[in-house]
This record gives sequence, structure tokens and C-alpha cells, in this order.
Amino acid sequence: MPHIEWGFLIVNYLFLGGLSAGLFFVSAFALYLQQKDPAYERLARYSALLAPWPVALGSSLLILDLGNWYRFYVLFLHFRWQSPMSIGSWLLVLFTGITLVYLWSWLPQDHRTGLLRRLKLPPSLNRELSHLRPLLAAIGFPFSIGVAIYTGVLLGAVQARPFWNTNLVAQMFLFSALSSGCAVLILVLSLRPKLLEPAQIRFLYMLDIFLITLEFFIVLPYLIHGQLSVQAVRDSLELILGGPFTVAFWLLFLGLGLLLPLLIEIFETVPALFSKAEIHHNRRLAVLNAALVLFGGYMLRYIFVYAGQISAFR
Amino acid sequence: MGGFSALVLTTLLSLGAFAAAKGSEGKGRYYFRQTCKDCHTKGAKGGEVTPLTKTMAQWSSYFVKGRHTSAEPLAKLMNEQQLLDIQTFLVKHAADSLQPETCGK
Amino acid sequence: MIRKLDPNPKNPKSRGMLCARGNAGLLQVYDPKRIKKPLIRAGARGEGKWREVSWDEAFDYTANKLKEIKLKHGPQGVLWSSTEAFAEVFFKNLGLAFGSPNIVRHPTLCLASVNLAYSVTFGAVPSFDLQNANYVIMAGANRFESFITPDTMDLIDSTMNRKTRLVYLDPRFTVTAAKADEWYPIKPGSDLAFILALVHVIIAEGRHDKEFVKTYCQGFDQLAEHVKKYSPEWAGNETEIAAANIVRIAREFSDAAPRALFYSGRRSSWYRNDFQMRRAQAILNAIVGNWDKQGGVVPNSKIALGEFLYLPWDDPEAPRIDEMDKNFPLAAKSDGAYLKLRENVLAANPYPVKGWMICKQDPLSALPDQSKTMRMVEQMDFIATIDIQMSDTAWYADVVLPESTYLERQDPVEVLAGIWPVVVMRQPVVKPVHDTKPCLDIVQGIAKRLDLGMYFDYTIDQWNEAAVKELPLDAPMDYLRNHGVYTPPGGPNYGATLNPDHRFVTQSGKIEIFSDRLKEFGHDPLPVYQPPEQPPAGSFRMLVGRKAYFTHANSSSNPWLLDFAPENFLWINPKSASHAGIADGELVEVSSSAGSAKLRARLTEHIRPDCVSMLHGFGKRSQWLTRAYNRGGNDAAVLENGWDGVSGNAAMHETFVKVRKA
Amino acid sequence: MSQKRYILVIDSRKCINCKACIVACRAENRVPLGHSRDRINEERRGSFPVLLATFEPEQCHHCENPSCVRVCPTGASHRRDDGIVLVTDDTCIGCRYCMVSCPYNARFFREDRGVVEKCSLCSHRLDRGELPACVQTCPSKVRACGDIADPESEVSRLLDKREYRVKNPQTGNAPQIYYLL
Repeated sequence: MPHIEWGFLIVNYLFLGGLSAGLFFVSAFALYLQQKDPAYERLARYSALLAPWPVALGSSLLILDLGNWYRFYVLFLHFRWQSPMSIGSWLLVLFTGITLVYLWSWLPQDHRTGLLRRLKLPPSLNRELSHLRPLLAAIGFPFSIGVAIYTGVLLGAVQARPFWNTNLVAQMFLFSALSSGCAVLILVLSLRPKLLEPAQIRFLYMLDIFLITLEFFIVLPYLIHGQLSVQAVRDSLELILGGPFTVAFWLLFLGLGLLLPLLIEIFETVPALFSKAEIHHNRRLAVLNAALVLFGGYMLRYIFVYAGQISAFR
Repeated sequence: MGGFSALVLTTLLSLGAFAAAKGSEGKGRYYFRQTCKDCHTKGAKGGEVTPLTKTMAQWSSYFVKGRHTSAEPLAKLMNEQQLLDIQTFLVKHAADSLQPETCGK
Repeated sequence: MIRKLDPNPKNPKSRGMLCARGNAGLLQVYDPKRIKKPLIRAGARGEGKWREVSWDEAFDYTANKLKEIKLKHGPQGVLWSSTEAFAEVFFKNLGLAFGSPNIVRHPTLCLASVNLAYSVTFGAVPSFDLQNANYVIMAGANRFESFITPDTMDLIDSTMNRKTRLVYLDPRFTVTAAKADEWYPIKPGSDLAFILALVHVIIAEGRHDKEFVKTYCQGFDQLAEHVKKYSPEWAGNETEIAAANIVRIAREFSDAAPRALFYSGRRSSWYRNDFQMRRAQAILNAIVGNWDKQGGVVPNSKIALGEFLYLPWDDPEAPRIDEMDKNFPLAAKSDGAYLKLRENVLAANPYPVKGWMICKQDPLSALPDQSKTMRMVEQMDFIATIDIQMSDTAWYADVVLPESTYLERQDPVEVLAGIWPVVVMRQPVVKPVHDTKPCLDIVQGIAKRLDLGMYFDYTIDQWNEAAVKELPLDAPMDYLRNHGVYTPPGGPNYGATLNPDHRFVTQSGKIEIFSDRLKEFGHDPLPVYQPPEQPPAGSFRMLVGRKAYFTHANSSSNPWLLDFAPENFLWINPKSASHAGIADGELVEVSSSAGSAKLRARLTEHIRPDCVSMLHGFGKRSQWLTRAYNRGGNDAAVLENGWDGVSGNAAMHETFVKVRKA
Repeated sequence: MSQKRYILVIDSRKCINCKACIVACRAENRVPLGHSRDRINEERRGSFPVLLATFEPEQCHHCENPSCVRVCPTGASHRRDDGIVLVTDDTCIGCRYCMVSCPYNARFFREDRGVVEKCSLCSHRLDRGELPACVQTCPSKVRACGDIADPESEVSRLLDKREYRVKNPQTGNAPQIYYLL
């Protein structure tokens, strides 16, 4: 009876928004670590350079998904604190702005000049902002967490859909988003071996192990909590426990997208866990690992967007 | 008048043969509505009369005996053919006929 | 531009309600697939090639063809067929003035058996006072689903509020079954056994209204003797309704009398003994004394309308082609008997009929055994159809004369008879959107060219003025123009015939339980039960059903309604379907000796395993109706030819079909 | 005069699934083909010959605490003081968050205009003193619509003397269609 209103554009948007949040999060983290180890600068830089694009693309998809895309500005004529979408659109626009300024602060002088010329913008904009990086990271950090969480809150706030209606969804989306950010960096670093620095990979692996573990320990209570909840929620879990999304959830998301990359990461980092030894670094495994994490993140959003809309009180 | 009565008598004897008689049901209905209905409607001086008012036999004998005593004789109002038509119409739709209808509708 | 249709709040018959198709009626006016101008066929019949012509040309063409046929075959060589409509009288009169005895109307496809059964018994066609009844037995007449009128709606209210007990018999679990207090999936064809057993119990237990029977009825003693053999145990076997239930229903029914009735109305054209079954219903109603009482069976009251005194024409000389006098001497002669008529036309017996004038009717969809109707179409030299849309029959016609829809035309004033009759006048709400005409104009156009103009020398206003002249109103025409309806004061009429001196319009003047006249014409004077033939193994009895979304076969292309049922399905019980290896939604072919239809199967518990059923009005042949063409299956193609011997009523539920995957 | 509060009272037992309400709404509100603002939920149970079929009309519940209004990012979905929940066409951006949030699936997306549409309880008719089209046309008079704030109204009297239920109250929407039992 309930029909699917939000389709792949929304799945993509939720995924891409989370990705940017994850990238910014890693960048801010790396910027902090850079104080101790300058090697982290590269990590901070690359993630800063990547961060704005997914969310910009995602927001465009969101606007495209609107029935009246040219009316999207109406969103910014209102602020409705009860509406996750209203809060979210403000968050998105502010976060995107911050990521852009932050990116600007990471660009070398000549790149800035070239860019301004090409965009026919006044050269006076060509300011050195590198000193503002910590400030921007500090301001942007809560926004990145906000954007990552909001994509889950958007769904979790809907009482009408028992599959969604718990804030565990928001946490799941948060850790999944941050983990996806790590995965993008692992991918980029592994695909371009000359950029590779084992310490950074190690950092990303360790961070991702932490995030995936957290995510797993939210998925678990989500299932348990659902089983202990009211009938409608129990019924809605049937969608993944013995329904159209069972394979997608257990195999594609939980198996391939969560546990397998976790195993790969643990396997890779085992030597470094108990000694100063370097991690294994199998580039192919790293690429596979990153791809699986991203795939898992995407599946998570696909499953939740679709299954959630079908779930209903009967 | 005698010829008319004789004709009606024959019809009385064999009701089934009415179609063979020369009366026209359709025209009878017309003359009935045109002439008789002036007085024979509810509230008018003749009182309501429809084919259902009498049985087939009653209608036939009515015309044989030339009733209509309280008003002008029927023969003064219409000619023989017209009366035959009316009779045909009334008998065909009388109360105990095979096609009992109020106004031939 | 009509935005929305609202019912006339002053009309007590509508009481503010409109059903789905009432609400969707405005699309008839704005249907892009309407017939917008008169059409003359340009290609072969059914090829769909048409030439748009002026009305003058269409009239000339039609009149010339009619003259040709008259010259060759006499006026009886043209058949005039029409269906219930306010303006039907004009069309019928044109046929009569033309000199043809062959006027055929819809009752023998509808309720001729009920009308005749009650006429023979009570000398009147009654209404059933569902509004006030406390106990209603209804068989097959699916009043909550197939035909939605205000009296039904009161029944819903009183049934649901436990004021009325509704016992419903139907091989299908219809909406009415769902709402009834008791539903029995009676074995098809055994209804008469059920009724006779009710009569048996009521008489055996002395529960009949003795005073009423003595005063008003004749032949009760013969009935008492006659039904002795029809015990509830016997009927239990025949009907598959437990004897205990039959006894209980008989007791409850007679206890509730006179506010108890066996409903005989509507959709009554089932079996070859339909008349006798309806007679039994009438007799059951008679012996409990519910006649002309509140909550019982009440003779229709009429309001006498005046008539415009148009000139009379000569009675037709030839006998009717369906030879009503010989075949159905008791039936309403002026309505004809459609299926017998078709037989005789096909056999050119006793004379050829080569022209067919059709008004608002779709014989190809309406008559069982479509291939026979098709043959009748093919053997005609000329066919003209007056319709608002390109029906299946219009599609095969030579001339199509587009009538204005009911929202665009002035119709004759009409009495809606009933327990509380009203006078209604339909007035146009918009000017004709296309080059269409009302029926009278079309009739006059043809009549003039046939030199019959003098018989139709009046306007619709003159006609209506003559009609309303006698109403007790100061300015009746103005009143009806302003209000659309005239409701006589005083409310429902009961008891006008309940006077020992009253002469019932029967042969004896009494209520005829035993009918000498039936005996005289060689029929059973009391209903005699004969067990129905049962479908052979692997076959099913085909039942036809209707949904009130659609008006017979002619609104199934209305987009607002089509939404609810874009195609019809073959209802089949899952048990039977699994034997035949048929899955839900699968395309199947239903076939009988008459022909076949293809449609999708709907596996449903809502039907007896020995029956299948489909909705009427689908599987259109007219390609003009793009939304309805070839959607679902056409019941008319499958149903076999056959009729009730007394009334000539079509027997729609006597066809055995085979079902296989298509 | 006190503030009006419109509600619907539905006696589903009287519903015969005739669809008149849907077509009347279609005509009144020019609802595009393929959509409808109201519907009739069918439930069928049992196997031959022990069977049950029920019909339950449903449309926007005009909730007291409407989740659709809460989640609307632009305020296009709003609730009038008399309780009627409406969508303002001009400010609806077509995000469909309200649709996803409605426990009753009472809304649909109108492709031709890119906005969300729903039952307005025929507010324009109520404002003129007429009943909603579905209420007025219903052959078996399944629905009653009126002012619950007026103790003398038909709806108040029905709820005074009959038992009733509302659908999915656990969503916290405080729905205002009362189904008589």
C-alpha cells in the first residue's frame, strides 16, 4: 500500500552527503594530528580537496528530485526547527560553504590565481587562508558530524515508518558516513602508490576499524531493540529478517559491506597492533577494502530508504 | 344501427377473433383520448374511465347495449367506425385482458 | 462547461446521492471519442471507415433506405429496437407510424419474467418496500453492488443497524452477500425449490395470513395441496441450504410479515423457468399478506400525465415477427421477445426483415449468443443506430445518428412510478457541444422524409405542456422548469387495493395463486419444480454479473470509471482453477457452444466451485472506443441462446462453459 | 463564536465500495487520472463458503498533531485553526517528505504540477456551508463531517452515543477520522 516516493536520487544524495562529511571529518582529524606528525598534512589536504564535491553533487541530486526544482530557494525563506529537512538544508548549505572555504585555504597560491582568472573573478580574492585552517576545521567539524547525522535523522524522525523511527538510524548513518570518508581516502592513496605512506594507511585503517566496530554495535542493538519493540517495529524488521531486503541486508550490507572490510582491515593491521612493525600493505586488498566499505555504505542507505518507505503501521 | 350491433355481436362471440374485426386499436386509443377523456377523467363529470374500468365482456356488452345513458348517445358523438375502434382498444386492454394497460402505454 | 454534477436536492428519489457513474456522467459530454457528426459508412461493415455528413444527408439516406425496404418487403421488413429512455416513445412511434409491428424493447433482456409473474398473480407490477421491511429475502439481485439506488441505500442503513434482517442467496459472494445477515451460496437453478419449501413450511405450520388469503386470493387450497411434496428436507438436497435453515427462515419470514418480503426486482433473467420461479416468489409474498402494506410488496402508484394528442396511424397489418400471440400470448406484446425475434429474423419466418433501426441499444453486447446477433446484423440490408457513442452495434451500422447526451437535451416529462411516484423533467444544462440532436428531432427528421411528418407535428415543449397540464399546480411547466421534479403531497401510498371490493387486474379479479389462465395457455397453473441440469464434469455454469460503475455495456470507456475496472476477470474458485492448472491473473479462454471469450482469471473464494462468472460490458468490438476496445472478455459472446417459455425472457444463467489456458 | 473544529465520522459497515466518493472528489477537485484523494480499503478473509469482506473509506485524517505539517520544510503543509490540514500549492517544492511521513498514505505526488496533493476536506465547500463532496454524494451515507466543538453537531452526537476507534493512534498524530464500531 505505501509507495516508494524517494528513489535512487535520494539514496545517492544521502550517500554523497555522508561521504563529504566523512572526508571533512578525516581532514579535520588529520589536521589535528599534523601538529605532532607533519606527514598527516597530506591526508588533511587530500581530504580537504575532495570534501566539497560529493555534497555539492548530492545536493544537486536532491534539488533534481524535487517536484519543483526551481523552487528550492523557498527552503531558505523558512527555518522550521521541527523539520529535519529544513534544518538539514541549512546545515547542508552552510557545510558546503565551509568545505569550499576550507578547500580554498588548502590551495597553493598559483592554483588560486589560475582559478580566479579562469572564473573571471577579481584577483583580490586571492588571499592566503592557510592560517585559518584550524579555525575552519574547528567550525566545520560539528557541521560535518551534523550533516552525517542529519541524513539519518531525516529518516529516523518519521514516526509513520516503524523501520526508521529510532535514533539508532542516525548513529548508523553517522558512523557509516565517517567510515566512507576513510574509505575514499584509502582508495585514493592506494590507487596512486606514489602518494602512499604506510603510516597514513595505518591511521585510516585503525580509524575505520574503530568506526566500523561502532557501526556494527549499532546495527546489532537496532535489530535487538526492534525485536523488543512494539508490533509495528517487529513487523517492519521482517523486511530484512525474512522479506524483500533480507539478502541485501545480511549479505550485501552486513557481510560484504561491513564485516568483510572489518576483517580485511584487522588482518592488515594485526602486525601493527601489538608492535611497532609496519602494517601489511597489500594494495589490492586496500582497494577491495575501500570499495567494499563504500558499497556497504551505499547499500545501507538503499536498504533504509526503500525498506523504510514500505514499512507502515497496519 | 342494426348492422353495427350485429357486427359487435359476432365479435362478442369470439373474443379471440378481434384482430380480424375491422376496429383499429391505435385509432381507438386516439378517439378515446380525443373524445371520451373530455368527460372521463378524475374529477370531471363522467368520472375516470380507462380500459381497466371493465372486463372484456363488460366492454363488449356495453357497446352492444349502447349504454352511456346519462349523457348523449354515443352514436351522436362519433361514427360507427370510430366507436368500433374505441371498442377494440378498450376490449384489448380491459381489466381481464391479456394486455391490461391503463392508457395503452 | 460542466464542472461537476450534483443531484437535485428536491428529488426524493435521489435524496442528495449520486453513485459513481452519476458523478462521472459529465465525461459523456466531453468525451473526445464521442460521435460528433452524423456518420455514413464508407468501407465494409465493421471496417471503421466513416464519412461525416450533414444531418440532411443522413436523414435523406436513412429515409431512402427505409423506403426501399418498405417497397420490397413491406413496413414489417424494418425492425425497430430501443431500450428504456424518456424519449423512447418517439422512436417507438416512428416505427409504428412507419407501419411495422416489429418494435422490440429491452424487458425480455431484463425483468419481463418478474413483471409477468406479478401481473398474472396480482394484476400489477409492484415495488418492494425495502425502506420499511423488517425481513428481506433477496436472491441474486445484487443490490449493493450492481445497481445503486436510494431504496437500496435505506436497506443498507436498516440492515447494518439491525433493523432489517437480510437473507441473501447467490452462488457468488457479492458485496450484498458481505453485508447480508445470512448468505447462502445456493445451487444455481434451485431457487424455486427453496421458495416452494418456504411456502410448504408456512402453510404446514399455519403461518400464512388466513384472513388476507380468504378475502383476496383464489386458489390457496390448490397451493396447499401442491406444495405438500416440497418439504424442507427435499429442498435442502436440491438447494444445498440446510433444511433447518429453510424452516427457520420460513418462520422468521412469516413472523415478520407483513413487513417481510421476498425481493423479486432487477436482474431477473436467469433460467428457462424464470417466470415460474418469480411466480413462486409472488405467491410466497401473497400468502403472508404483505401485499400493499408498509414494508411489503406494494403496487406501483402512477401520476396520470396528459398526453399530446398526436394523430393516429393505421394499425400495422402484418403480425409481429416474434409471433407474440402464438409464442408468448401472456407476455407484454408491445415489448416483444428479443431472442425469439432474432430466431425468426434469421429464419425469415414468416417474412424477411431487412432493415434495423436501433435507438440507444447495443444488441451485440446485450443479447446472449453474439455470433447469432452478428449473423442478424450481416443479413440486414440497412442498419441505422441512434446513440451517443460508437457502441459495438453502431460500429457495424450503416448510419450512425449522434444523439445529444442527457446533459444537453430536453427530454419528455416522465413519471417515475413507485410507492411514492414523482414527475421529473430532464432539462439541458449545456448546449450540445457537437453537431448532435435530441431523439425527437432525429425522429422528426426521418419522419418528414418518409411522409410521416404529420404524426410528429409537435415540439418537445408542446408535448411536455400537454403532459403536465393536469397536475395540481398553477403553472406546471414553470414549476417543473424551476424544480425539475414534482412530488405529490402525502408521501408513500399504501393500501389502495386493500378493499374487498377491489377488482385486481387479473382474469378473476382476485389475487391468483392458482392461475386458470396459465392453465388455459398450457402452462403450470402453480409453479412446478424441475431439477436444473448440472454442468458436466470439467464444465462450469457461467454467471454474469454487473458493477454499478457501468451502465450495462455502455459506459465502460468512461475514464473516471474505467480506473476501477479497466478489464473484467473470470471469477473462478481456486479449487476449480487448480484442477485446470490456471493461475491467478492468467489469460484464459472461456468457451461454450455459442462461442468464446478471452480474459484473465481471477482466483477467488467468492464463487461456488461449479460456477464461473464475469462482469458484463467488456471485450468491446468497437475500435472507436479506444479505452474499452478488446479489454477483457465479452459475456455476450459466450452465453448461449435460450429463453423462458412463458415470458420470453432471456435465460442468462443456463450456459455451461469450459475454461482453459489461452 | 467558538472556534470550529472539523472532523470526519465514518461508519464503514455501511460502505458498499461503490466508489461514488472517489468520483465525486475527482470531479470536485479535478484530481488527475491515476490518483485519488480518497480511497476504500478492502479486506477479504475466509474460504468458501465462510467468507468476510469489509470496506473502509479512508482519506486524510486531518490530524490534530500532523506529522506532515511538522516535517514540511517550507510550511506549505499547514493546519488551519478549524483543523483542516492543507497544502499550499505555491510554496510546495515537491520534496515529498510529508508523503513519507504520513502514517495513512493519504497524499500523492502530482507529476504535472510537481506538488503534493491531498484531501482538503473540501475546505472551500465547508467555508460556503456545504458538505465535502465525498460526504454529500455517498449513497449509503457512510461519512459524517462536522464541527466537534459544537456539542449539537451530528458528529458530536454520533460520537456521544456510538463506540469508535481511530487508526494508528500510536503514531501520535491524533487523527481526526473517527471510525464507528
